[in-house]
Amino acid sequence: MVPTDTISAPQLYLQSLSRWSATEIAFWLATLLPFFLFPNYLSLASQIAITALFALSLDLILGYAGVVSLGHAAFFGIGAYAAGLFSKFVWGEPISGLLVAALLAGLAGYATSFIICRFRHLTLIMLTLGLGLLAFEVANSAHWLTGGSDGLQGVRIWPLFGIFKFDLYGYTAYSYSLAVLFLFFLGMRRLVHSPFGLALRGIRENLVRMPAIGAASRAHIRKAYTIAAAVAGIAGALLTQTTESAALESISFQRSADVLVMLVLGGAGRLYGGLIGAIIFMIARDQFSGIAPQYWYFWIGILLIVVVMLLPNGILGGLSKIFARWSRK
Amino acid sequence: MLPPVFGVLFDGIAYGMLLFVLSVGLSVTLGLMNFVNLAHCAFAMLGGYLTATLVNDFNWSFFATLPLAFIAAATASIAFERVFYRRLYRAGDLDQVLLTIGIAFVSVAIAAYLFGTAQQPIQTPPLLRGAIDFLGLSLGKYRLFLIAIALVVTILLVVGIEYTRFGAQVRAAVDNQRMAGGLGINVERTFAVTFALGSGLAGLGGALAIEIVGLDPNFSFIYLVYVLIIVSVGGLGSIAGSLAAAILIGVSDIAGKYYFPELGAFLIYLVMVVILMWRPSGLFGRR
Amino acid sequence: QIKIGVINSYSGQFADTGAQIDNGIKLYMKQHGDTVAGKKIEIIRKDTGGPNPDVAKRLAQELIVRDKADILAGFTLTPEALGAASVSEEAKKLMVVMNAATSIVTTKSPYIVRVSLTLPQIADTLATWAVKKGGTKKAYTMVSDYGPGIDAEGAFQKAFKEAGGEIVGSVRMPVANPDFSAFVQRAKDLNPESIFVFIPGGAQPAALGKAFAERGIDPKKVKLLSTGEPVDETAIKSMGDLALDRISAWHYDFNHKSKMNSDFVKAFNAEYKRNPDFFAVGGYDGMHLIYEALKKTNGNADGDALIAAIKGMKWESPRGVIWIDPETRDVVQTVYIRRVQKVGNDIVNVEFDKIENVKDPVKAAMKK
Amino acid sequence: MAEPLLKLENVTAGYGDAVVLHGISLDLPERGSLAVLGRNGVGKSTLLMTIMGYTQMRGGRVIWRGQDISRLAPNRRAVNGIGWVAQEREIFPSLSVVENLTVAARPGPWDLDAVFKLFPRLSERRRNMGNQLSGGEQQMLATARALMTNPALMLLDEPFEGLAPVIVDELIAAMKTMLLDRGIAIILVEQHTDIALELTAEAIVLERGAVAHRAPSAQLQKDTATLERLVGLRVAATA
Amino acid sequence: MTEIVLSTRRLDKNFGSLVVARNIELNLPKGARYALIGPNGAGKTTLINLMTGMLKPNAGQIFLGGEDVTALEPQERVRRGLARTFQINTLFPGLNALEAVTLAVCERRNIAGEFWRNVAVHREAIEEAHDILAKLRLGDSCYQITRELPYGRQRLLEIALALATKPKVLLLDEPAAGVPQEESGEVFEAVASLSDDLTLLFIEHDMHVVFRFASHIIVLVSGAIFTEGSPAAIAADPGVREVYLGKRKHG
Ligand SMILES: Nc1ncnc2c1ncn2[C@@H]1O[C@H](COP(=O)(O)OP(=O)(O)OP(=O)(O)O)[C@@H](O)[C@H]1O
Ligand SMILES: Nc1ncnc2c1ncn2[C@@H]1O[C@H](COP(=O)(O)OP(=O)(O)OP(=O)(O)O)[C@@H](O)[C@H]1O
Ligand SMILES: [Mg+2]
Ligand SMILES: [Mg+2]
Repeated sequence: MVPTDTISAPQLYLQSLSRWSATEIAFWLATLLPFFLFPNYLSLASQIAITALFALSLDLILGYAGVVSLGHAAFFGIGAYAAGLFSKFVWGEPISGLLVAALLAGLAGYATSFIICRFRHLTLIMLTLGLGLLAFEVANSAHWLTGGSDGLQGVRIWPLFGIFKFDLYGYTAYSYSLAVLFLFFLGMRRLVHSPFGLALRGIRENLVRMPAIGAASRAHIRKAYTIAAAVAGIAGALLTQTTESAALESISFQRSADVLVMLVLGGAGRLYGGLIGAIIFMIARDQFSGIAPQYWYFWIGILLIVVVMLLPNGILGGLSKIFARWSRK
Repeated sequence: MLPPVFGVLFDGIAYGMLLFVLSVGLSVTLGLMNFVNLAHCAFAMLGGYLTATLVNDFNWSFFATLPLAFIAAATASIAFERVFYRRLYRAGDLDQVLLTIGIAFVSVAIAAYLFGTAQQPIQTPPLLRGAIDFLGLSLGKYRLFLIAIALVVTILLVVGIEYTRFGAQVRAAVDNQRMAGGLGINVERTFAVTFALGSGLAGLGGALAIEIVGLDPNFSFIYLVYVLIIVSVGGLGSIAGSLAAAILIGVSDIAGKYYFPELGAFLIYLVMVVILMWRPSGLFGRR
Repeated sequence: QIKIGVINSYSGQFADTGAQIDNGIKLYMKQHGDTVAGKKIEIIRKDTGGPNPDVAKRLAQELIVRDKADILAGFTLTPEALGAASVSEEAKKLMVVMNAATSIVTTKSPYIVRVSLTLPQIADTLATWAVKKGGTKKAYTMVSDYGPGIDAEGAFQKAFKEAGGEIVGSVRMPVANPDFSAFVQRAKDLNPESIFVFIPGGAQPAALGKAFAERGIDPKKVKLLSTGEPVDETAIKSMGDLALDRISAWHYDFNHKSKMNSDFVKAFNAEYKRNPDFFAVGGYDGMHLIYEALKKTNGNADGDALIAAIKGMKWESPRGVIWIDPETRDVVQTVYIRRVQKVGNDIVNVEFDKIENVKDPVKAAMKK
Repeated sequence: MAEPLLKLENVTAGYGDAVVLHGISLDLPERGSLAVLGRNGVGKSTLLMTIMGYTQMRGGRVIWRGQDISRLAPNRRAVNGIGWVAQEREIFPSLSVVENLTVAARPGPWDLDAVFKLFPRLSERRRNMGNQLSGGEQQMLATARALMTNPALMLLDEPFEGLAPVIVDELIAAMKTMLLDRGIAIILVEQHTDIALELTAEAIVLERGAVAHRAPSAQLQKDTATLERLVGLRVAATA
Repeated sequence: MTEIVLSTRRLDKNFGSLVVARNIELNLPKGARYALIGPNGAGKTTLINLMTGMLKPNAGQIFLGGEDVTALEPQERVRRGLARTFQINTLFPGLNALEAVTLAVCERRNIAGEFWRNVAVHREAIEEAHDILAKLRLGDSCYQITRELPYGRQRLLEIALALATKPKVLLLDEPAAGVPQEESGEVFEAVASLSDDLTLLFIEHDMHVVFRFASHIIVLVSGAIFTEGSPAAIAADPGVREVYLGKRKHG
């Protein structure tokens, strides 16, 4: 317990919430292991990193602001196509491609945020789902631009910084994705412990009370939604750049649903929830489908069921509860 | 001769009824019980496979399999309710999502293992095949059959749930389990019964749907979106709302495809988005 | 030892296609042993879960980098093939497309060879046949609104007009579309002589067929033309009599009359308790191609050597004689015109005309 | 001596790992009445919830008419005759007033007519949904709803909170009849010591989850020193 | 006469056929201590909802410091100095008291949109929040998660949240319900002592509290103002006795 007799105790307390723990540092060091231990798995690792970034962006709105979205892939897809088209029609330099993708996805997020911020619960879920599906249909019917269901052709990405080619082994892809992920994770971590992060939690906990303390919750939600959309766009762009392909699937309901499942599996409302969820889900899928390509979802299903039954609130939520109980004893 | 608009209307309503039979069970579990049961279509699939197997391999009459589809799905759901669902009534929606998606995944794999990945065609009885001619419109017999079933189900449910003490107990238990228990309502039993009812209806819907949408292991997921649309547009907790939503969505979808085919794929989603923005709690929603 | 990495949709909406390709592969290996030119053949299966080029690309990379695969194969869907194409090019590995039917696929890497079909091959042939021999000059087209559908629509309309026919209208239908009554009604309103249909296999063909019947479109009066999927085995089974008299152009049906095919069907049935379809035959022929090429190169799995070996290769497949066009590395085959008929108690597709040595018309046109 | 209606033997209970009640023992005779007093957070509500079965029992037993009900599910306890009015009212928002009342009603002298007579205001608002009621109306509804189950024992957690003084008067009168004529026992948690002691025969004062004092109500009413010490109330000054 | 900080003009509101506000004219002078009493369901809470913008009136206007705020969103009114508490706890169950009040302070200081800095750097805001909590004797439970606070503490947190917006006018909806009488006195004193300029309007059914703290009492019956006056006048009014106070001795 924090001592309460000195004046700065509350400040200290709040500060202590955002201190880096040893586990966290160990986690990030562990993300470097694939380079040494599993060099054959780097492309998988890079797709995990990308998915983790995507899940992180969903966590911002879902875990923190309580805005459940089943259409988040729309922004992922916008980012993916933006990066692809940019490389096709402007140039293939990756970093600028990321920025363009972030900008476009952010704009789309900003535009839709005006709708999103007015609804809650099932209505909100269904609206995001509807908007996501509409985005999918738009991309499908804009065949001339997107290549429709065959995917976008002609994506060519230049070497990163003009030096590092995106190689078959995925060295560049993983280094690049991991670096971007880490950067945005740092940003997210900041945000979560900022006054804005507190406001988002307030919105999640009780939307009705927010106006009564003078909070413009809709503006907060819009802001969070826009940020989340931009980050999702970056994740999409990373996928396009590291695989030199962009397809309708990047915008699909399935992707929205998958990322939601991963986030919830890891533990929504926790910084590492999305990351852990993406890692476990994708590795499990890779391993299970390696064993039985036709029945891997049986095992994934079992995994989900077991996690919910044993560790409610996701893996991290469940673990932290167990840990709290254990440490109290 | 009636002008084509009546044909469109009829087709739309009939299509709506298909959506309705598929979703009415969810309207019970999600709408009344507030349980986000994304495995809904897995129970529907169970009913579907039962019917397909009995009809194809054992030469049962299609009609005779329908009650069985209901009973089988209801029974299975009671087992699931005991083992899994019950522990999550109080948990957040997200945990429910995770569990039920997990169950849906498993159901897909099991169906693929048992029945293979191919489509399961069934031959409906001659009584339901073809169309009858009515003032120049050809009305599909199977569609008429669907409409009839949907109406019967709606009436039974509305009377049985919305206007009885049982219905009120379900809603009370959903609103506040602790208090409901504290007043002596057997929350567990109430939920189990409701759940079985919802899943049974799903099973029935699955059996009825094969004729129109076919059946393969992926059934658990393919129609989930439609089903969610109907329930949310209708308004949580309202069976009549689901019926209205199904008709509305069905008619606007068919009319849209007939008059503006370019908008075909968009329309159903557009209608949903517009309705939900206009009435956030759905057509007949009370919450 | 030679490793073949098979990339397919084994799960999700297209799971059945993956399963059938796989059955074809397994049957071939069962019949011909798992050793060729002294090398043991090992199959590594990977699931894309659907039309995901990014996943397909990663799987291809992993197959080559991690599993040291020598040959890539499978590819139900065009996006999968397109995703993996660049990997095959970069790694110089033979890539055998066992289904993906969009024309351009083989142009994406010099190491790609296709043994299945191209959609234009079918649609173009059918259109020309319909005008010249089928006795219809006015057609309406109905296709699913996605890549292959648009391809099929384009090929059919072009060839139909070139042959002197007229397209009276067309509609593209959403890919996920449980109810066709509105689209059928539209077609009926125009009263066309014939209707061309392309929709993917699965649940839709039967639904569409029933919608035709309900709207009172009689295949005896209005010719219902299509590729093979809308009249595939399950669709016909579920439609029953309603399917009678529908006409289709396709490269394979389990009812094809030949000794080779009846043996194949019998063996397939014994093994998998179902009939083979064009996916299965794609897998089967793909394996044949790989086996024969390896025999020629004497077990050398180098991409360039294999590609040289397959060019112009010709063999008898259950669907008849097929060969690989050395210029395009695409399949050249016979397209059969079939009609749904009652044979005994069964309702099946019966071949009544055929056009031999059909090449992919799109690439042929590009060359001109 | 006759079997007590309710008996708590050395009950220790709490939420999860947090133990709130420590070794509480009490008994309540048939038709008895007990006031539970104490400052904020001493565990008064927790005591009622423990009797209902909503907390984790760590030790001790709850005995109802001679039977150990420590492991009985809450709804069984309710059916056996314990009625509960929760502190936060917990009205069912998606049920109308009438549905709220009838949803768990059991036959007995308290029926719709009787509770509407007690709270005419509810009868005027009978078609409103639970969440469309004023705070006081919800309080009335919570009490009325528990009455409709016709319990043998009512657990009342601050039932007067938010009620207009006139209604408080009526409710007090009703409770007196309840106790005297209808033979319903009550356990009353109340901040208003004077009302609580006026209504009940016996009183306990809780302090940090344990019984700090026990006395007949009438006696405690006069014992201002103890009240001031344990409840912190300057009774003389304010009354 | 002192300055009027909050007033309503001919305010009307009805739910269907039920009239809950009928032509309400209310004037709160600066620094006033007004009590609003009336039978259950008279429309007191509704009146607060109207004034704070949580409900839209059918007719009439609301003025805050001379400005017509009828069309303003609730949070805008809060920012102009009109705060309230809720009769039925409306808190942030998953935040602890310190976080909740800090959030309110940050909102007031316009720093709640800041996402690039840690909250902990805003020392003044945090200390202000902690001071408010300490004044309401919530100092030691301020790290406890709201959900697990006993009801009485939660009532206090209601007030703390309202205070954190530094209101000019504070509308309290039964703040003392569930708080022991003696403590409720302290609460009122704490609130009142914050500033002489703070204008208070409180709804309360506990007549001890009302008569002890109110300088002026408004009686609302069936959505209309029944009468108003000094505590003594109200206590003696037979009409008020009949509809509201009853026979018991009060004050
Ligand atoms: N859900 C909960 N989880 C953990 N602790 C809780 C929970 N609810 C209450 N407590 C703790 O239990 C203790 C007793 O609370 P309780 O609500 O029984 O007090 P009370 O005497 O009824 O107070 P009040 O007069 O404010 O209603 C408090 O310390 C409180 O923090
Ligand atoms: N949304 C609503 N729809 C219909 N009637 C409502 C709604 N909200 C409140 N009411 C009714 O309006 C009336 C006034 O309610 P209000 O909450 O203002 O009363 P109050 O004076 O605060 O009473 P109390 O002292 O019990 O808190 C009540 O009779 C209530 O039933
Ligand atoms: Mg309490
Ligand atoms: Mg009120």
